[in-house]
Amino acid sequence: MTVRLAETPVTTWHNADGTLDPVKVRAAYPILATRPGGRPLHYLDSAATAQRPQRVVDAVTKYLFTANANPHRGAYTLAQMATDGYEGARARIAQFFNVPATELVMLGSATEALNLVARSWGKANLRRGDVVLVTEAEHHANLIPWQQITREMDADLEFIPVDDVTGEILWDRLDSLIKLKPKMIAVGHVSNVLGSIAPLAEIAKAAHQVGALLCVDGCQAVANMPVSIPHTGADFYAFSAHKMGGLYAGGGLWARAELLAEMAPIETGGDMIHSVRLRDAEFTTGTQRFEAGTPDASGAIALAAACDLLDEFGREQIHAHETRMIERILRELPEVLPDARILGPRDARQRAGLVAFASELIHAHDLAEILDRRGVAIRAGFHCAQPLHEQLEVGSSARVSVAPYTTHEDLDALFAGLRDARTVFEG
Amino acid sequence: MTVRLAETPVTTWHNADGTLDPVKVRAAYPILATRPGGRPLHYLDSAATAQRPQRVVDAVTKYLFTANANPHRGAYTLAQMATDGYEGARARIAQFFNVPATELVMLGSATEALNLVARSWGKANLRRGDVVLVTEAEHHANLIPWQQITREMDADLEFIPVDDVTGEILWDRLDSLIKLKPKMIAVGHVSNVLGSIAPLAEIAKAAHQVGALLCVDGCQAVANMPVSIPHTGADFYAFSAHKMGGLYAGGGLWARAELLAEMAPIETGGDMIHSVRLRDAEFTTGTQRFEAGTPDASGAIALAAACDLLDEFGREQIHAHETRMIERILRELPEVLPDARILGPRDARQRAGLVAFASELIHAHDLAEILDRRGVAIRAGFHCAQPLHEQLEVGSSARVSVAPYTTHEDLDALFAGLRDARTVFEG
Amino acid sequence: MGGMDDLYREQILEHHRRPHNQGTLAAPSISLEGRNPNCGDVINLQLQVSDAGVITDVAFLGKGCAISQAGTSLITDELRGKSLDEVLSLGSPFVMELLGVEVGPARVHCALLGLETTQKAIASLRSK
Amino acid sequence: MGGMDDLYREQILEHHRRPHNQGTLAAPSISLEGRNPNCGDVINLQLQVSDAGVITDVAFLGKGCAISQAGTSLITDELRGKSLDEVLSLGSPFVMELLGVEVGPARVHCALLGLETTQKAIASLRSK
Ligand SMILES: Cc1ncc(COP(=O)(O)O)c(C=O)c1O
Ligand SMILES: Cc1ncc(COP(=O)(O)O)c(C=O)c1O
Repeated sequence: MTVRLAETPVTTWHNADGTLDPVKVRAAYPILATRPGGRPLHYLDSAATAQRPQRVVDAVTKYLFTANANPHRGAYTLAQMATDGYEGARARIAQFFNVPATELVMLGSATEALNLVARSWGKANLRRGDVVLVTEAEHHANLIPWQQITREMDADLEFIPVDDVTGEILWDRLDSLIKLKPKMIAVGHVSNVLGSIAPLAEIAKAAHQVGALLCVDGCQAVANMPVSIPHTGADFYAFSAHKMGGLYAGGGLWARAELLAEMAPIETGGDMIHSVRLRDAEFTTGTQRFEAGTPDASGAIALAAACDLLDEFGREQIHAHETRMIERILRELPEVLPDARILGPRDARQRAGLVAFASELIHAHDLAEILDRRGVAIRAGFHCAQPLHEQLEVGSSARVSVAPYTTHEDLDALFAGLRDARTVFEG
Repeated sequence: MTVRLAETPVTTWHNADGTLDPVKVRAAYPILATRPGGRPLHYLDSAATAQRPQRVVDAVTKYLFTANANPHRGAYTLAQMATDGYEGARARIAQFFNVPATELVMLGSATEALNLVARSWGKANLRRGDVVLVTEAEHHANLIPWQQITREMDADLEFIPVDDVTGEILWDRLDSLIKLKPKMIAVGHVSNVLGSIAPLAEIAKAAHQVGALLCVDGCQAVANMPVSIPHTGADFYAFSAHKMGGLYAGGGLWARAELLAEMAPIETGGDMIHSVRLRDAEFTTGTQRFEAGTPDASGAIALAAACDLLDEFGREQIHAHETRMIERILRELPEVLPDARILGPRDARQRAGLVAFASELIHAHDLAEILDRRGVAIRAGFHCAQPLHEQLEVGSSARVSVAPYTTHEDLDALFAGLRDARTVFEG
Repeated sequence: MGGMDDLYREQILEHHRRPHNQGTLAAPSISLEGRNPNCGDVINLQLQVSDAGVITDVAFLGKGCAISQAGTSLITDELRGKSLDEVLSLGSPFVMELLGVEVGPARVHCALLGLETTQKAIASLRSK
Repeated sequence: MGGMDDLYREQILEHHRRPHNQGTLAAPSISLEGRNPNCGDVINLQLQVSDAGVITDVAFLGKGCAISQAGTSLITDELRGKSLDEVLSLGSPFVMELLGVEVGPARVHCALLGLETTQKAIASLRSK
């Protein structure tokens, strides 16, 4: 894995002043030059899944056609190359997050990672009446596993509320909620509907003061802003590869070695054992204990290549670029669609990557369909955060999300499409 | 997905007499032309992971660069293309196994599939004293999950034994073991150490007569012989994509719709819900209920392309070719390494895909290392079947596995390497 | 923007803006909520059914996309006087004809919400 | 076959065929089984330790690959007269030097089985 820290921006992707140039960046993503359905592609749904760089596919191809074998178990050259590829990728991904590779569990997705925390840590540590605290804005993947395990253990699930009107998460309620002495606080780093960045350092401090652990769903943060996991204060940190430009399969969970050591594996099988007898098995230690079955070497290599590229772009530069895009959206949206109710903070600097809104005039699905006529791809629905929509009494919302490759032309097309929609629905 | 049933063999891959020509087949697998460590590659470890065809990588590339979006949830053209790609792939894979797409749960691996059966079906159906019956030869992935759930439910795990000397699974013991009235019989379709094909029809009959279900681990069968799941008599059938030429991530579980409908999901999150409130959730129906999180569209597409290719080769033809290769191994091995103890049946027609053996003279790891000097890649160890090795009192075994692309040159190199090893160790 | 007028033609928009049969019934034989998960489309549908198994009245209250609300408005216009069996035999083509447009696969569920909820209501009425 | 003679040179094969210090001790201070999971290499190692913390005798019985058995044979030859602390300070380079060859990453565990089991035995002796 080549590791290039973009301290001096690589001019391939940057303007002379060091800012990211999305037009240059687009060259790295072949799909952006295609015309799905005969229309140019204005992809504004990277929060659902990012587009894949050529580089990532090339890395996968190269690995599969030069080094492919079952990692970890081979006594021959190719198997060693496969092991080096897989473990090298893990090391690169760990470095991206500033954590030791020995603490990075490689899994199939963020969903799997969050389920692992809830089911393994939860089952071992939650007792009757214990409290798990989440926000009302959580993605289903960071909500339902906690619903399930608190029910199973007879523990309580409590909520940090959102403001019913603005949609902002009321973090100041933590002061009183913390008195419930939760054992776990589970929050998204960036809400996939509100776009808001959680004040993790403060939450961690509050959590740790009462002995709670902090589990962070990092899905919407990791591709949009610099994330050094140790600096977040998290005890568990989960992410998905496909939101970063890796393949669909792939994701991970970071936790301190001591925490991992105390956790029982949930999935059992090959590659995670120390020794097996007919009636019992002893599991291995470290991250491998949670990685049952054949490791997803090509998925890990894809993600490592995606990390390389994000670092070449520069994560500060990505964040700055996206903030500029979001500023424009927050500024122009109320002009183009006056009845749009923007969910979450009005200040772009409190956001990362996305803006969701709802309109009484035009339902989100109709909007998405009309935008699609101009090749503008946005998401409509609950975005896997149905309770949040109920709290806000919003039937469904339209979500625009941005990426390093988002240009002003994309936003021009978005606003033109919004005007179309208004024309249609105002009749 | 193009579906071509190779009734008249496609001459691209076949000899004039309709048999598979492995030399032609090799052209489909770029890695086979490479020279890892400067030596030609004689890959005899396809049972661990198959090599990937160009076609599979091309299908992934094409999908990612023309249709990539989050399937299932999009109201725009590209998302519809992604959904079509994913669901089309599911349909193609289901067709490969001759099952309805609505009964094929797409998961990350066979390990995940078998864990799902044990944990979901097992948790709902096993009671104190109930019996689960497995063989002593099971892969850890079809053993440890049953160890775990029987322990949790206070049920009993019982074993169909192997013959300590020949290593053959003593299926005739089923006559008496069935009197234990097991609730579940879980067996490998083809043993990944013994190579033996399980008599599934008879096992299914015996199982169903006492009301037991049959869970089949198909990992080592699906790429090596024709498998029509309904004809096996299985109630659950699990497989892994990477053993078939797909990507690492990917695998599936087939079960009848009624069985799936009764099972609770194990992993929870997005895309598997019907509706979610703050404190509870209602799960969706069908296969999707077990597929939490973003679907692995590129993995499914890779596997569908792998199925296409296997069908072009012809699964009868693959099986016939591999049987010829195995016949030669069984015939020549005792000549070249007289102290080799072959594990499992001596008749190639009772096997699929592989031969494992142990030698007192040369430990399997030493053998693998010496073979590697000639570029011959075989596996040494327990092959994730440690209890079997203990039953057979074999410290570890060497496993040679074949594939559509295995040639006589590969076996020539194998035997030359075995002679090298004998020279070294006989001194 | 070719084709847009297809799906969002004036007739559909009219039914969306001012759905027919909006409201509630005094003494419905059956009330049922229909929802599109992942969508937010929701309708509360009520049927009045005669002893002979004929729909005599229908009303609904709903919220959601134009296609779901127009689809429900259009189908409810068709229900009165039809027998339960007749309604059960209606399928997707009938709704598409009412809408006067072929709806893409991602929106089929929206278009069918009204019909499917009606059919579920009939089924649950019969299983009473 | 270049390089083969490296790993499987006569000295290593000799130690594999006829390991030194093979057997058991009459009254060991500590006995420990060492295993390589996924491999099948196993040794049963015994140490005799004086009150002063010096290894006075060692024996083992083992089964496994040439590298694991030769590695154990070679390291056990070095133990007598060494203090426990000295042995604990030994690392992988020491074993590689005894073997006289650099072992590839996939076989390092085999080569180190003897040393690591010895060090674990010392640790468990001390924690008694
Ligand atoms: C017989 C058998 N069962 C299960 C598995 C597990 O497959 P996976 O590691 O892809 O989950 C394998 C392969 O390792 C196998 O050979
Ligand atoms: C905030 C958040 N959490 C969790 C997930 C789940 O990720 P995945 O579907 O990759 O498991 C997503 C994406 O869908 C997300 O946006």
